[in-house]
Amino acid sequence: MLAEFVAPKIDWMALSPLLVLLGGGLVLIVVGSLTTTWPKRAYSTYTVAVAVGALVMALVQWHRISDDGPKFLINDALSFDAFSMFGTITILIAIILTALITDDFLRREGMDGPEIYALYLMAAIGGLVMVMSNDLIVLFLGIETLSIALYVLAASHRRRIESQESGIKYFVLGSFSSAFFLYGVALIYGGTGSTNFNKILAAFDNVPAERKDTLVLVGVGLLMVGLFFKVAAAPFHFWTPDVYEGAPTPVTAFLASAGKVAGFAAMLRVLVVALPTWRDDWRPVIWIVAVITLCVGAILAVVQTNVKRMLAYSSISHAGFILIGVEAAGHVNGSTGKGMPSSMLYLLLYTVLVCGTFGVVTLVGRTGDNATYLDSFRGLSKQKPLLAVAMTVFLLAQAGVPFTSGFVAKFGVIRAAADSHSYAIAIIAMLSSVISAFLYLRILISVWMIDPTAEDDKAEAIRVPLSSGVAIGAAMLFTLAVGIYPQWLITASEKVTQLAGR
Amino acid sequence: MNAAIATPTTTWYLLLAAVLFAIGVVGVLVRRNPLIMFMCIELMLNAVNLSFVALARALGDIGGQTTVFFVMVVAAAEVVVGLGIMVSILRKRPTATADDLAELKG
Amino acid sequence: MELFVFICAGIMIIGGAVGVVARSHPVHCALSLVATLFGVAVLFVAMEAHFLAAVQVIVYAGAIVVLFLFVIMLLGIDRAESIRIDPIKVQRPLAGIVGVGLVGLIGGAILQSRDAIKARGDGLAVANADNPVHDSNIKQLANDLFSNHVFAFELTSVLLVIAVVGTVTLARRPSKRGASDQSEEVAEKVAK
Amino acid sequence: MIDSAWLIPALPLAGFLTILVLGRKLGEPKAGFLATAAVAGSFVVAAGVFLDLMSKNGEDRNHIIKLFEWVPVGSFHIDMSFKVDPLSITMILFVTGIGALIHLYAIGYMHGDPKFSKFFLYMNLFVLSMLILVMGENLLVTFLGWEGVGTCSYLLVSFWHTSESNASAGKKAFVTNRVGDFGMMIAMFFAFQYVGSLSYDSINGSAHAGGSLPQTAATAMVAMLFVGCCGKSAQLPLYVWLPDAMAGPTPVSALIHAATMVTSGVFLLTRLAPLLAYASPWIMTLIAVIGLATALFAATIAVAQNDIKKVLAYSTVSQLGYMFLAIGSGAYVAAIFHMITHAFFKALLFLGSGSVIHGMHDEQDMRKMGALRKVMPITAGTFIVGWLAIAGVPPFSGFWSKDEILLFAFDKSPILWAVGLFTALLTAYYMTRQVILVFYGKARWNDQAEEHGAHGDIKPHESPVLMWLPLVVLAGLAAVGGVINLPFNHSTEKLMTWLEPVLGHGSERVLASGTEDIKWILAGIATLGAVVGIGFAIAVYSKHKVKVVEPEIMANGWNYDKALSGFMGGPGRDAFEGVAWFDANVIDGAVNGSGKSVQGFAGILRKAQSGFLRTYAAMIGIGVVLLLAWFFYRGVSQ
Amino acid sequence: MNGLSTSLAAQVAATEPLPAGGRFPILTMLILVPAAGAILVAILTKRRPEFVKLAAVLSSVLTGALGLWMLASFKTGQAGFQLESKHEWIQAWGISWHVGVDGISLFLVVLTGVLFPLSILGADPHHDEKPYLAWLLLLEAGVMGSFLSLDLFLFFICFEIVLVPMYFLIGGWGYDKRIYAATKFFLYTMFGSAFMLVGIIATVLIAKNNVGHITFYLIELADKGGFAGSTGRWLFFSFAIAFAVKVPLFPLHTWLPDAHTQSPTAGSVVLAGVLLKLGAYGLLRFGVYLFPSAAYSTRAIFLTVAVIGIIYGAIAAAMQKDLKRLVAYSSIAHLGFIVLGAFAFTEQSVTGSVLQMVNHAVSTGALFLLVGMIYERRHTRVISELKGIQKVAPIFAGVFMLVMLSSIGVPGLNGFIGEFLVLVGSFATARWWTVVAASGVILAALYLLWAYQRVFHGEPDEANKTFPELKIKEALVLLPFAAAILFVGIYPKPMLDRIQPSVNELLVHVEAKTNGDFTRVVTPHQDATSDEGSDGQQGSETATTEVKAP
Repeated sequence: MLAEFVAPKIDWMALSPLLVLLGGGLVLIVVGSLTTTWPKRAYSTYTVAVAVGALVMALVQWHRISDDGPKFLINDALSFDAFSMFGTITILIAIILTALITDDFLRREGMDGPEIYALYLMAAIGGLVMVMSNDLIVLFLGIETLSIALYVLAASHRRRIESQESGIKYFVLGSFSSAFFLYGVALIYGGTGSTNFNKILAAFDNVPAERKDTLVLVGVGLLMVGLFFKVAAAPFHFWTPDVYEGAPTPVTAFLASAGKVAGFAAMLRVLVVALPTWRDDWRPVIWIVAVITLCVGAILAVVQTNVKRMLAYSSISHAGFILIGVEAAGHVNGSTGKGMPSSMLYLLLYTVLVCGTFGVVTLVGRTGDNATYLDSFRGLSKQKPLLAVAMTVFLLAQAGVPFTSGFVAKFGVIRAAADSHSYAIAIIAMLSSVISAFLYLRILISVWMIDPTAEDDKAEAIRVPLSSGVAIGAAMLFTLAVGIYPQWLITASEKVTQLAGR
Repeated sequence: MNAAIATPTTTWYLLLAAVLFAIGVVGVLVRRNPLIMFMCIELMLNAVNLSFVALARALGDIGGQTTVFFVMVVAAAEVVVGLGIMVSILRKRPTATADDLAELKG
Repeated sequence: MELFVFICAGIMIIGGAVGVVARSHPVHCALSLVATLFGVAVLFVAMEAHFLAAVQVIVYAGAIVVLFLFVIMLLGIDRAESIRIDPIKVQRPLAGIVGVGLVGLIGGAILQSRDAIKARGDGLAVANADNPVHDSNIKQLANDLFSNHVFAFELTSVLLVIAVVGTVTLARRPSKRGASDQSEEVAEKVAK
Repeated sequence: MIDSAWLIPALPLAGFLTILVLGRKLGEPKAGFLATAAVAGSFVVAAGVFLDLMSKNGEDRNHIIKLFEWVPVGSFHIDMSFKVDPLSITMILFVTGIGALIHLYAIGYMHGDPKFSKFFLYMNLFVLSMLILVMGENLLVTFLGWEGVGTCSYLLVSFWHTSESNASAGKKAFVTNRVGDFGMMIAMFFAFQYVGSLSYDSINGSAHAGGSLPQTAATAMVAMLFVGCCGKSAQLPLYVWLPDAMAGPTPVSALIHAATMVTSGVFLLTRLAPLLAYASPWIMTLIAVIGLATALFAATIAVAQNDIKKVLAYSTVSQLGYMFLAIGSGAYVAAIFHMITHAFFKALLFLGSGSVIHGMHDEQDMRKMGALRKVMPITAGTFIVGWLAIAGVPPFSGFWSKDEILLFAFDKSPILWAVGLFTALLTAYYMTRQVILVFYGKARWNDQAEEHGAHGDIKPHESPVLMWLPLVVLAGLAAVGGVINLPFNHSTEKLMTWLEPVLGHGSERVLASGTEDIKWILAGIATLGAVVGIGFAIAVYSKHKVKVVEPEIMANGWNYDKALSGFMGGPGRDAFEGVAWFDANVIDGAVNGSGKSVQGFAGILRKAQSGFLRTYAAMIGIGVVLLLAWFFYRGVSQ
Repeated sequence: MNGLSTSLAAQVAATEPLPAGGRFPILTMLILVPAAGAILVAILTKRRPEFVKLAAVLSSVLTGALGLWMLASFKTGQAGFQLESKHEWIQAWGISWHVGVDGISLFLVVLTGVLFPLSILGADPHHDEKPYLAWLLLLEAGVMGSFLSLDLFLFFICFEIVLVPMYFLIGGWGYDKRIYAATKFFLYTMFGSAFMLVGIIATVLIAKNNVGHITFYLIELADKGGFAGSTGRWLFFSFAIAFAVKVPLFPLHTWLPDAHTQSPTAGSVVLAGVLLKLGAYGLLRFGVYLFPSAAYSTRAIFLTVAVIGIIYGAIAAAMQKDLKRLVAYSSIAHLGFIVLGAFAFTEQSVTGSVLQMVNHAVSTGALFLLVGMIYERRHTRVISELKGIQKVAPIFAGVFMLVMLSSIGVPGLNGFIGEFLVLVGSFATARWWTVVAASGVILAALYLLWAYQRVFHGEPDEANKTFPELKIKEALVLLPFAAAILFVGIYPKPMLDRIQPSVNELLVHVEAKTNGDFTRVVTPHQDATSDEGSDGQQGSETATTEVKAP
């Protein structure tokens, strides 16, 4: 006897950002591999166009959600709500900026071709799935889609042995942590009977509040390992400095932006949407991990000499900040707190910042992508004053200086923490940001205050190509504009609490 | 032999999976050949698969098996890419162990 | 009967796994892996997951392990690794602690919640009682795959595309234009 | 005329401003004359005001001129107000009078100095400050003048600043005075807290039992005020700056460090006489004892000095001690009386010594002088008048004032009187010594010329008319100054009558009847003491009948100054260095250390970031175990 | 009585509706004009440096003029905030652009407006003038914003943004250890504000219960916040740490000597002149005003630390070998007086404290300018390498003397008025602290005169023989300082009349919020002395003559 097969209904419109990316990516792969090399900038222009298309669709969906309200898609596999669209938009912005930075980089390094861009687009699909997922399996597949693309991207600079090394490290550790994640999924599945968020949530609906399940709890722990790894939270951060340093710089930007956004969105979704029943169990973990992450990121950055590595540690420290938002979200049942909006806002602002920062580092890296040491930045203010200004803005924003988006971001999470009376972590975070300010200052010292030596003058001149210039300039303007007038973004971010099904 | 005792329950399978998983983890930690490390990860994935199937049976839910199917696809994709990366780096330095890949540190 | 199968397969699995971890020669490791994979497949069969058992043998034992062996041969890294001592001294004790800890904690959790799993399974059985499914394993699987997990299924296609594109990217030789070739540098580093 | 009393400070101010702007253009000697004219103008106005006041009843002689509100904050109002009453006009008259004379003298004395006009700039500023000091209606205005004169003193002492010792002397004067100012400020704080006002009238008005000012607070106030006076009026233990301050030009020594500024402490305490009367009696005794101790102490030092100005400087300290003895004995009028006579004769002596120095081409060592009466007769003559006055030889002014003080001291305690008398004897002795060394005996200036060949050819000469004219005037005043308060009967005690309304209750001249009866006997003893002192000095220095006794320790001022600077340069400085070290190494060290410790910690942490894949995996593994342990614990502990 | 009338006036002012929107927003422009100037300077071409300089000077002068205009439109005798303007900014977080000025901030704003053009004109950066000017103008905007804002958020971001230009000024145009100093300055200050940010947010969120909605509006929070007990103390401390670092209070002061010494002249002037005031001002405006009971109950700590700072700063100053460092340590001592006054909680002491903020800016600013001029001439600031300058440059020495005397606190000059008011007020409530603090005046004379002696007195050696005299341009820059030193010293009434009502209201506020723990000190004879007619306490018929100042 054959059970009646019910084909799920699919709201294609709601999937449109995903579909645009998929279509664009496939076209790029097919056409790109069939034709000879495209003209200069064509690949990146195409990628940007696709991403912009997806972005437009996402914005349309955003408004649609505002009007029609959130819902689930495809047998509850995905949730279609403001949260997922906010994440989608963030990831798409990351794609656009990264593609612009990548353009000249690839030609400079003699690696031009459609593959990298195709991988960006495909990875973005993984990211989008992660932010939209409403099922642990879908989430796992999203993670893998993103991760596998990132492994390849990290290793894609064939001439730099560091790139290969970072690829292999990322790959082994990534798979390792994915296995933990997956085991967590299995245990949760065992404890709740499903991998779907709605069902996981419902599984303990009728059970008394104090009734927990060790299996599920351990599963949650394993799940968190995978997510912590993804967002580079200590002590699961060890891959980050090595991979950030080794990967081609634009890829690092992608890793730090899209990768982090997707990871955190997934973490928020899992913890806040699927596992609020156990929030008293996972919140202390987030607390302690956030503290360790903040400290590790800030302290280890102090002794670095490679700017990419410094920024890697700084991204760890930023992860700590976002974890504060997650922690705050764990104080209330459901999504009503300030935690989710502040984290998502932080992610959006950080995405633009980090893309801009690595954009500058890409240019300073010069041919070979190796001149990313502090000394390489000497004389930047003399050679390319505007680039130096942009770098300054980005770094100050990362340090959380007012009138930049970075301050708004930090303010948001600190506010969320204070709102849930987590003053201790707020203070710790601010103090760690003092330590990490030192690292930004060190870069600024190289940029502005140390005169270049004769040897530095002999080094290859820094070029600022159009596409990178556009990306960096746009990121800088965004950073400042949001810093001065953040109202609209804050309002938008506060909508992310309207989750599907709640 | 008492039949009641003789039938292995889900717990047995799960424990077996847990042991397999732990062996995989230990393998990743102690082996220096990246290929073998990767094999150990495959062990971990298999442990998960085993758990899934056992749980699916216990719960009477086919979803666990479906999941295993996806895990296999992921494993296959990972192997392809992972071996690709390993080939590309090991081709240049065939004797390299995981410990030799330590240019990036600090 | 099931006990016998379980014990045999269990020995095979654990033995294979220990082999992967403990054998010094990569080829031996790969072969041990096959043993484990077979053992798992056997248990799949024991748990009536026939389709998965088949796939396990075909994909894992067949394709993946072959791929491993292929790479080992291709790169010529088929020499034994000295596993007597570990250059990183703390590594093995650490691995031991982690391994024991994992088994202990996860095993403990499993033992703690074995009743819960049972209850959960009973609960689900009750829930599905009015719509009993007696399809064959493959049909059930297919039904589930294309209804509840259709999105995930489609997603796997993206995953595979990425795998393809990724390997292509990795395989592509860097073009000569643009940057000066740094292979000499690389060679130097390797020589070091 | 009283209404135009604001002109009194305004004229020196105008002089100051004019010289400030046009000083260099005016040059020598116009700037000097301008400055002199400004001060003389003040004197004329003051004389007019004085006559105006005289014409009024005793009760109406208190007049307040309010210029503007100075520091008004809430309930606390301090006006820039001047008080014109018998006390202040007395002070004004002698300040401007002597000031004008000294200005005139300075035109001659400063002849040829490259900073001629700047000197008069400072001098006018000084007179302005001094006038503010004495005219102030409240403590704060007085304090303005108080600090103003201190600053001018600093500027003028280090006038020839290229010499390190002059610069140090100026600094020493200022800093020591600051110690006194500290006391003065505390006294003002007390006044504000308990009286709510700093005006003299308010303070004196509340200084009675049952007023808002408790007696303890009043006592504390007086004590703190006295600390201020010790600084300004060079009493023990803060006298150290005054001998050094002689490094300034001699007119400065005469005006500031003899006649006016240093006496302002006496003025201040007199001004607050009702407060002093209200305070616990022990504080008065303390003032008397410290005053007398200073007098004796300085006199012993003066005996052994060789610098012509140092002798006068220690003499000044000694005489100031007398004045405080008077205050402490309740003899405010006597204090003011002695202040005035002292101003006459000490200014005279300083100017005379300046004339000698001028004539000797800046030689100040008395051992290199001698027999100068022949070459500088006017100077010698006037100096001798001054000597007689200070030595207390009747009928010169010093006799009358000193006698009055000793009388009151006797009234308070015969011991005070005895010591005072001995000091008077010493005074007569060392002043005689000075006169003999400078003007009599053998002319020793040629010895030096021979020693040094043509190089040190010194030809002493009489000073120009601009310099000796003031000498003559002052000599006249020093001779007859005593007439303002002759103790024959109430009508001859003009100063007493004049000041009585100011001093208020509790400051009337009340002597025990026994004392009143023997006052002429005491006066006779005092005269005898002076004669003995003079005679002994002649025996030692002129007739050489007695061996010269000038112990080293007395020449060094009982090593007090040395010990003090030894302490400041030694342990004091070490303590300061210690604080600086503490700051640089402990406090800043902690800051830098925390930075370093972060780096050190990072150095340890980064060891985990070894680059080895397996280490990272192990870290993940440990993380997993810890995480699972937590969740397991949560699971089983439910 | 006076207090009553001022608080009445405050009520009248408060009930007055805000003037119609048509009024020119002076305060907003005070912030925006320098900011716009900074942007203008930044985008002008480097090839025409004269235009760049002109733009910078014009915008700073314009700001100064606006400041004076504000001073002119300020209504004397009113306690409340004036010239307020408010615009919605970040509604989602209850934040608005809300600026206003009262007696406490008034002169600090004027001072900022005047000090910047002077320091732009008075000191030469020697290289990269364009960014230098841009940073300076940005700094001005930040400082203005901090002084004017009535919104905690606005205040914080202005307070914090100030670090950036200052960091670049020190790091880019400073002396040999500039990078160390700049980094230390930045991190140390940021360390302090880390606590404050959390404190601000917590304040706002905790106050939500009492206020009813989220707002960062200072007055609303102060009136309705009701931060009692330990909550108030914790919040207060989070603010106080930031301000204590900025002031700086012992033992959080060590960034200051380095920053001052290594900073270019204009940076030092501004640092001493206005940046340090941010801390002191913040303590009053945001510490005491928001958390009166916490501030009052912990005053002993602040008094003690302030007094330690006075003595300690002076002693450390005396031992410095670098002239600029000496002045820097003297700042620590002077700021000690300011904090002492603020935490003595009397009308006189707090008024004196506010006045002293301005005075310190004038005298120390001028001292830094002078030290800068010495450095320009001699390329050293080491005291032992300078000698006998008074002989070759008497006017220069004279100006230095005047400024130094002001710094010592000689009556008749500005420094005295503030110091005296602080001490006289503090004596009533904090007697022993005041006694110790007053001994600081001795030390001030000691270290400054000693330094003066070593630098200016004596016979100039070879190196100092050619020390050039004060130039006309320099004299013109110093002239306003000298004028201010004299004017405030002789006639501080116009300033005191504007400061006092606001201070009084602050104290009334503290009294109302501390539930009887604190009562304002009422000095005896208040009525008698405030009534000018009855000066004569003796009962004698004292004649009084009013004379117009000649």
